[in-house]
Amino acid sequence: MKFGVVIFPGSNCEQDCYYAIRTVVGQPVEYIWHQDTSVKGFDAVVLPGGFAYGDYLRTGALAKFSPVMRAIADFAKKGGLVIGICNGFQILAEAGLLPGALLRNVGLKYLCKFEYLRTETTHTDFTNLMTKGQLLRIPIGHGDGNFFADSETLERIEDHDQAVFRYADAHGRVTPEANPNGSLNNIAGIVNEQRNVLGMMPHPDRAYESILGSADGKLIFESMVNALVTK
Amino acid sequence: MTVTDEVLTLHNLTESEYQKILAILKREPTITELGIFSVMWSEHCSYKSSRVHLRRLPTKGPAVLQGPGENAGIIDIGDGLAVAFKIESHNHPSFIEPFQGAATGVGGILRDIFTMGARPIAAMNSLRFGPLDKQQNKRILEGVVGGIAFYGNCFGVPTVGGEIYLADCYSQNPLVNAFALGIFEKDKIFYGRASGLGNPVIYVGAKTGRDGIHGATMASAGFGEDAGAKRPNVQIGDPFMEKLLLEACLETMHKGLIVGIQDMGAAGLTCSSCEMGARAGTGVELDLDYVPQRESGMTAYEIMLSESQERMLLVAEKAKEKEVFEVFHKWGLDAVTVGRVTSDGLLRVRHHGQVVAEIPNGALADEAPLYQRPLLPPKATLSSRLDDHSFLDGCPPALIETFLSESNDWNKLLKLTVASPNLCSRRWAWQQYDHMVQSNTVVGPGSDAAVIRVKGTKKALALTLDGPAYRVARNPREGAKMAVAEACRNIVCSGGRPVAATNCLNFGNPEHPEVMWQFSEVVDGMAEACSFFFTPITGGNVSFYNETFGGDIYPTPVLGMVGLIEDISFVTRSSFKKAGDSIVLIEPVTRRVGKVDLEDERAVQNLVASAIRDRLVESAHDLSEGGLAIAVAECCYSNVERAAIGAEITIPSHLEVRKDLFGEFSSRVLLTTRKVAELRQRAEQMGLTFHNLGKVGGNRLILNYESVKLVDISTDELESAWSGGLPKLLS
Amino acid sequence: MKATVIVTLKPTVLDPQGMTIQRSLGSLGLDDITDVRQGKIFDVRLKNGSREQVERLAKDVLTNPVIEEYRIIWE
Amino acid sequence: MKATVIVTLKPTVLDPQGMTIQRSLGSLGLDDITDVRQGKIFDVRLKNGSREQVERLAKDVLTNPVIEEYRIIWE
Ligand SMILES: Nc1ncnc2c1ncn2[C@@H]1O[C@H](COP(=O)(O)OP(=O)(O)O)[C@@H](O)[C@H]1O
Ligand SMILES: [Mg+2]
Repeated sequence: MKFGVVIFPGSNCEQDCYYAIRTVVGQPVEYIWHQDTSVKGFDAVVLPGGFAYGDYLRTGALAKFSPVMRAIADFAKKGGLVIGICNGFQILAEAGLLPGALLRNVGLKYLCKFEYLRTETTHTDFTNLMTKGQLLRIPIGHGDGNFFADSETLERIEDHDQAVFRYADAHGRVTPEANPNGSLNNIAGIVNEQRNVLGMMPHPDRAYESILGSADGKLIFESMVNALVTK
Repeated sequence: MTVTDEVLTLHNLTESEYQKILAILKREPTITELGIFSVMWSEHCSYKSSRVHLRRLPTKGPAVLQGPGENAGIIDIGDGLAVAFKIESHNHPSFIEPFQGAATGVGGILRDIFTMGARPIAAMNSLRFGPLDKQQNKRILEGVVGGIAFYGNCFGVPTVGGEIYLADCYSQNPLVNAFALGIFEKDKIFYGRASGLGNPVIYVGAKTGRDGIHGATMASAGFGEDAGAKRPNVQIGDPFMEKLLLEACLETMHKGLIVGIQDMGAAGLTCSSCEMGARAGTGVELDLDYVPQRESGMTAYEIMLSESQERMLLVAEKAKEKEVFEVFHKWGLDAVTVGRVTSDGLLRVRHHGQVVAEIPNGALADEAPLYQRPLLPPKATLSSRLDDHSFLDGCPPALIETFLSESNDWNKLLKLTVASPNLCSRRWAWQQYDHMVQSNTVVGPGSDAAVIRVKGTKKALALTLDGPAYRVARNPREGAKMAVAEACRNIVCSGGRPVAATNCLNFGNPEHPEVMWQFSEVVDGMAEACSFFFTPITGGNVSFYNETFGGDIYPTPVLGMVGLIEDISFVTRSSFKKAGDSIVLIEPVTRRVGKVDLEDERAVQNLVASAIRDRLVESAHDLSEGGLAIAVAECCYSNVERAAIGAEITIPSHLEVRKDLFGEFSSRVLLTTRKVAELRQRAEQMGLTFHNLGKVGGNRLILNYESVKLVDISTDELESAWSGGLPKLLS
Repeated sequence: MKATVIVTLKPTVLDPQGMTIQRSLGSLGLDDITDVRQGKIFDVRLKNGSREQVERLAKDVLTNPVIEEYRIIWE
Repeated sequence: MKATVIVTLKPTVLDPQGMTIQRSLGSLGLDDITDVRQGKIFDVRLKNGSREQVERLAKDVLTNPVIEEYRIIWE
């Protein structure tokens, strides 16, 4: 089983993902260069956080044109596992692999802090080791994480059980106060309809060892391994 | 060209400096040469007023691999690894344009680190502003914090700590000091040397524009009425470009393609080329026609003096030029050969086929004038009124009066105090900084020192910045010693051993004898304390001319201390851990305010260090501004590991209640322990005073004084006053 | 040849920046201003006067159709 | 009444955003586009047609005079 972590110019969490997968989850992992035109040989692809192309136009906007994105779209269509974390989520949304868009945080400021996420569905390749309603403590670090979709799209996301994580308080309540960035329905992460592409703003790659404040992020990578093993 | 007095004044050169130029060149300089001399001999680049003093700082030690003189200092941390670190000021640019000034300050210090081959793994910053009742100061603070966040977050370095301090003297002259630290294998260090005759000199990174021309000379002159007129084109930070430069530079280094490298910081192409030549004893020949330019019609003068950001100069082996280009192209960057290394020791600059400058590199880099400026102790000093409670300096007068007179409602007083400008939470600022990227942050902003683990080892690094400006203003020599003592104490409380330091010396006008006296005193105090604690200074920065309309700022040394934690299991936080833990105060027998006894300080630190190593300690917090009451409150607040927690303690009476609660006595620490007797025995053996104050627990902070319950307040209420302080001041 | 591309949020999309500016206006005495919405503008220069490239630039690169719309002003 | 305030970087000031966009266009086949500079635009609505308030808004709030300049388009 092989994980691939994509490097775009301006990515800056690729080493965190790499380290989390190799050292903590214990799976082989290699980097994928954004100019590559194929992701053959990989079982799962990670789009890491950072500021691809500086996020200068819009977050994720220029990265979606990288040659590797065409290969990743094919890979996803064939059922391959793709996870986009933070900037990776923004890129997936820009590329149309996930619905919606990520707007500027309502507070207009970049925010780096721990959040509680409520697991809304276990029927994905990323949450199969969790229980429904399980709370995860995972940090965010973004200025544009405010999830938006038009009302029709949002309805479809909810109807199809595509909202995977919501921001919650310490007791698991999904409240406006627990929403750090203004995301619609407190959405912190979604999957596509096929349920093999996940985008999430919080960083499981920063919460994989208790010394970092939480190891809850491991569950997501381990769920992916679990999904690949049982497939 | 005729060099008139006016031309010299514009270049901040004195008549005698001009005579020296004539003697070196044995002819009249061209305008380009005059520009080159003016920036290289500016205070900022040549340290002409400070060098005679800086020599007194201790710079050597068993761990020091590189002391001052290179882009950053380097220390050995074992396991074949080394860390490079340095602090730099970007004060004047941050006053003109707070966001971009601070952003480019961060960019500059990061370049200093990766220029040496190290990957930046941590950043911090020390900031000073005027009080926030003035709209302009709010704008500057918001801009500076925003700029630091913008640059560091995009670049991908965690900003793990720092300080913000407000006082009147910074109103027209904010201070922005940026620190960065990088890690590498200790046999992979790169230096800024242009060696190897005939080797190509390669320019990489952003194109050159008319940005910040005379930035270095500007940083070497105060702001007066004509500040507006002196404004150069503001430098704009491009963190994305810098991130690409980082990756591409490190790749060329790891592939062994280059022999020397230096960033283009202050004085741009001029400084990087002549310093690289001077260090290697070679000449450098540049042809400016090849320099990538963003604006049309730039003169040689402008190209040589431009301070456009995100540019580097490298020297490669002749045979590897092509491979260097390939690496940069892979990262989407331009790389252009703009010159060669020569044997004649000259910086020779051609433009449009003509030689426009020809100056010995050594003269520029090493023969700058040196001044032994007059020193004079100032007649009037700051009043002693706030000595016991220095945090009040910079607070609104009404708050100061209330604090000093209120003696009934101690709940109210404590709430007021925790929310006061210099004690309230800085979370508003550091939450905007990505402090977790790279997944090494064990202790982020908000504790005594930040702690970064070193992947692949069981070690961690403890980092802190300290600049007790009020103390230094009151007594420069003692204040400087206190800065060192506090920095070391912060490291020790985090479970580490202080190893080495860098310093940023922010001062007023060096032509004022009082300022030079302060400077000299600070250097002596720092030298004494750093020698005492075996923490050599491996580099730093001097920022003079921090004045506006003739008023000098406080003498403001900022110390960046790096400590080593041998085993990550020693990492200790300042915050209380668990209900039931005993809270103890440890202090020297003699209480002192505004000065420090180094032997006493060492005893306290030795006790804490050994107690942590022997697992006697649950938490450790150094007492500083606001004294015991504030320290206890800080230990109660919520953190990444737990919600807010309460405590009940009885404060031993000594003098009078206000001083016993809030007095800022030196060399004190607050520990929690589950082994009171053992800890007490050790402390007393070492001749220290030990007070068992009380216990952690509940959800209220209760402070008893003798038999009176002075404070009884819910920790949530206290924490919200504390964390709401800064947002409220800014709203 | 030059063109200007103006990209604005769709009217149905919340504009936190504009709202924040709007909220600060009362205290500045600018209370006649009832609404502010922020957008982006791109000044573009092109070689061969190929309008089609600017159209593609605006549509495919500069605009995210989920949240934004654009217009082009030719000079 | 409506007005549009356009805020752009002064021509001599570096625009990393615009440059990054421009540099990435080659690979998209949009190579006729030789220069892109990014700015901000504010669509403003006002009650009493007091132009003076829009001028003040543009000058004091929306523009950073150290690096930016503005123009107003009235509708
Ligand atoms: N306060 C100081 N203490 C010790 N060393 C200093 C101090 N200020 C400057 N230096 C040293 O002088 C040298 C020149 O510094 P500087 O001109 O700031 O470097 P750069 O060109 O990289 O900005 C550096 O090696 C620096 O470490
Ligand atoms: Mg340097």
